[in-house]
Amino acid sequence: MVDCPECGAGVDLHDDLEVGEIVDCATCGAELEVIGEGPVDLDTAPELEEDWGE
Amino acid sequence: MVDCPECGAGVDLHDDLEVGEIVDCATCGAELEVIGEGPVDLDTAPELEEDWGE
Amino acid sequence: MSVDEYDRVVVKIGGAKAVEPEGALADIASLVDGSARSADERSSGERSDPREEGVELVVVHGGSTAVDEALERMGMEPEYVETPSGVVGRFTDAETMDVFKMAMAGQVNTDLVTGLRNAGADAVGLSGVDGGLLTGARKSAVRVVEDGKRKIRRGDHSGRIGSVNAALLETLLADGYTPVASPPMLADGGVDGQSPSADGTESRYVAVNTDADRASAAVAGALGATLVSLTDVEGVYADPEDPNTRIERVTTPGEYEALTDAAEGFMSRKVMAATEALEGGAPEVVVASANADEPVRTALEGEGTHVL
Amino acid sequence: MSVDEYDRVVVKIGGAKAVEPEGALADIASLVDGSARSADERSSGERSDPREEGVELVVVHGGSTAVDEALERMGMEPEYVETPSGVVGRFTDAETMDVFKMAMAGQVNTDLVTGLRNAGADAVGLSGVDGGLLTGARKSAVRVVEDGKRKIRRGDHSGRIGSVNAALLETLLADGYTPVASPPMLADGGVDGQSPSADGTESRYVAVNTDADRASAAVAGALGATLVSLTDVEGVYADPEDPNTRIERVTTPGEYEALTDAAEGFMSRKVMAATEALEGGAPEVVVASANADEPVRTALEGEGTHVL
Ligand SMILES: [Zn+2]
Ligand SMILES: [Zn+2]
Repeated sequence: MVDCPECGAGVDLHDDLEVGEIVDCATCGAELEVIGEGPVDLDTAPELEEDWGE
Repeated sequence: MVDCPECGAGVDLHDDLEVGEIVDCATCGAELEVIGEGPVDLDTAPELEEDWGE
Repeated sequence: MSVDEYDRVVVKIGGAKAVEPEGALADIASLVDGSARSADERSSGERSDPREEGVELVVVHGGSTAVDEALERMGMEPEYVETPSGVVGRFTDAETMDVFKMAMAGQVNTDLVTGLRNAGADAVGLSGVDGGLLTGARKSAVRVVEDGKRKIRRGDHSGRIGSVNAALLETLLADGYTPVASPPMLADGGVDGQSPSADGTESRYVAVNTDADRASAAVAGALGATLVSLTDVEGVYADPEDPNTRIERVTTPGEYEALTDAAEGFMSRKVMAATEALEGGAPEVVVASANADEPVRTALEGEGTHVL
Repeated sequence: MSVDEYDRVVVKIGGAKAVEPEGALADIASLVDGSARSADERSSGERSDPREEGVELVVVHGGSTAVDEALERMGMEPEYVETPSGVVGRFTDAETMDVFKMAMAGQVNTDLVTGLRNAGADAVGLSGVDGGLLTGARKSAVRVVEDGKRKIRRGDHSGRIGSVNAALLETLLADGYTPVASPPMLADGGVDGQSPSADGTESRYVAVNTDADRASAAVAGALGATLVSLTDVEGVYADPEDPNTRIERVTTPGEYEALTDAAEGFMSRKVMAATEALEGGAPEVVVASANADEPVRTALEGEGTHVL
C-alpha cells in the first residue's frame, strides 16, 4: 500500500507492477505512474497528447 | 595455349587462372585480361588510371 | 482542372516498397521542367509552349519499410507500440534512431534524389534537420498499452513539427531545384535522455522521428502549395468494397464529415494530414494512387480524392 | 595572419572516431557568426565589432570508420584492395554502396549538421548527389594486386570529381547557411553494371564513393576558398619522429618538394589533395590538428602546415 501523491489516500497495488505502468487512485481517480519498484514509488502520470506515429 | 588478341602469338598460360587476372604476352608485351576461363578467353586489359580511394 | 493552374505542388511519396516511385519520378521531372502537356494536348498531339514555366515542386517522402529492413539487417527488432486509442506507431529509442537516420536520410533520400536526377529534375535532398527545415517540440514520453496494461514509455525519439523553414525551400525553388525532404525532424528538447556533449553541456537539439504524412502537410501548408499525397489506393472510397464509390471532391462540411467517416486505417492518417495541410495554408489536397503512369499529373487533373 | 583576412574557408573534418569534432564544431560556428575574435583580441579581453561579418564556411567530411562499423553491424566485411603502386583503397560493390550512403549521408552527415546547429551554425547537409554538387566520371573497373597477382576488378562504385556545383553552395552561403557536404558523389556512367530502371532504360547517373580529401579540395578550388584540412596530427613534419620539425609554410617549389618528400602514408593524400585544391583555385591550404580547442581558428592564425 502506497499513498496517492495527489490525495494522500492509500492506493491498492497488484503484484508484478512494472516501472512505467499506470495505476488509478480509487479514491481521487488520479492516474499514477509507477516510477520505482523496490519499494514501489508513484507519481502523477503526465498528460501526453496522443500522436499517430511515423 | 590461347592466341594473343594483339599480336596473334600463342600466350603461355599457367594453371588456376582467374577471371580478371592480367597476363603478359611474351611476344608483344601486351597486358591481357582473362575474361573467361572455360575455355580461357583473353582480351586487351584496359588502361586504368590509378586513384587513391576513399 | 488543368495542371497549368497549379504553380506550386508538394508531392508525398511513400518510399516504401509497396509504392513504386519510378512513374512518379518521371512525372515529377516532367512537371518541373515545364514540358508538361495537359491531357487535351497529349490526346491532340499538340505540344505545350516551351516557354511555359514548370510547376514549383517539392517532394516529401517516408521510408519506414527501409528503416525496418535496415534494423533487421543489423539484428534489431523494430518496435511498434499501441496508444490507448489503438493507433500503432514506431517506438524509436536512441539506437533505432541512428538506423532511422541511415535508412531514411542516407539511403531512401539519396536514392530518390538520384532517381529524380536521372529523370531530369535538379533534385536536392534535405532532411528536416537541414537548415532547421522541420523543427518542433520533442515528445520523449508516450502512453502505450502493452498486454492490456497502460504504461508510460520514455526515451522515444519523436517530435511534432511546429515550424517549417519555408525560406530554404523557396531559395532552392527559385534557383530551379526540386527539394526532396524527409524525416528526421530537428526537435528542441534533446536534454531529456540525451548524452552530454564533450563540454559537459547537454545538446538542445536532437534529430527525431516524425510522421512523413504530417511532414508533407506542414510543408504544403508553409508553402501554400497543393498537396498530392500518393498512396497505394486510388483515393478514399465511401465503401472500400465498391470501386464505384470513390469520393472525388470534398468541399463542404458535410462532405468532409462523410470523408472522415469513410477513411479507415492508414487512410485516416492521410485525412488527418489533409486537414492539417488545409488548416496550415494549403489550398487543396489530393489523395491518389502512386501506381499510375503519370500519378501526379493525373491527380492534379482529377483522379483521386480532392479535399479543398 | 588574422582570421579576419579569410572570407571564405572550407574545413575538412574526418568524421572518423580518431578525429573528435566537438571542438571543431563550436569553432566553426563561432567563425561563421562573426563573433570571432583574433588571438590578440582574446588575450586582451577585447571583443570584436559585432557588426563584423563572419567567415563564409563550408564543411566537407568523410566517415569511413562509420561505413566500416555499419558494414560490420550488417555482417558484411569491408573490402580493401591494393593498387599496383601499393595504395590501399575501399572496393565498393553495389551492396556496400548502399551501406556507404546510409552511414555517410544518413548518419555522419545528419549528426554533424545536428552538432553544428547545437553549436549555433545554421547548417545544411548535402551529399555530392544533391543538386549534382560533386559530379564526374565513374570508375567501375580498378587494377588491383591480390596475392601477388595483377587483376582487374569490375563493379566498383567509385568516381572522380570533375565538377562542383559551386552555385548551390554560393546560394546557401548567401542566405547564411553553413553547407556540410560529403561523399557520395554523382557519377555519370551508371550504365555499366547498373540494373535497368522500370522503363527498360538504364540509369545514367549513380551515387558512388569518392575520396573525401579530394572532395574538399574540389570544393575549395571551386569556391576559391582557403582549405583547412583537419587531421589527427599537427601538420607535416620534415622528420615525423621530431616534433620540432613541423613544416610551417610552403611557398616555393623547393619547399613544395621538401613537403612531398616528407609526407608519408595518409599524409601524402593530404598533400595530393592540397595540390589539387591550389591548382583548382584555392589560395591556401592548411593541414592542421583537429584536436585543439579552436582548431580552425588556430590553423588560420598559423598552426599546422600552410601551403600556398
Ligand atoms: Zn488519489
Ligand atoms: Zn601479343
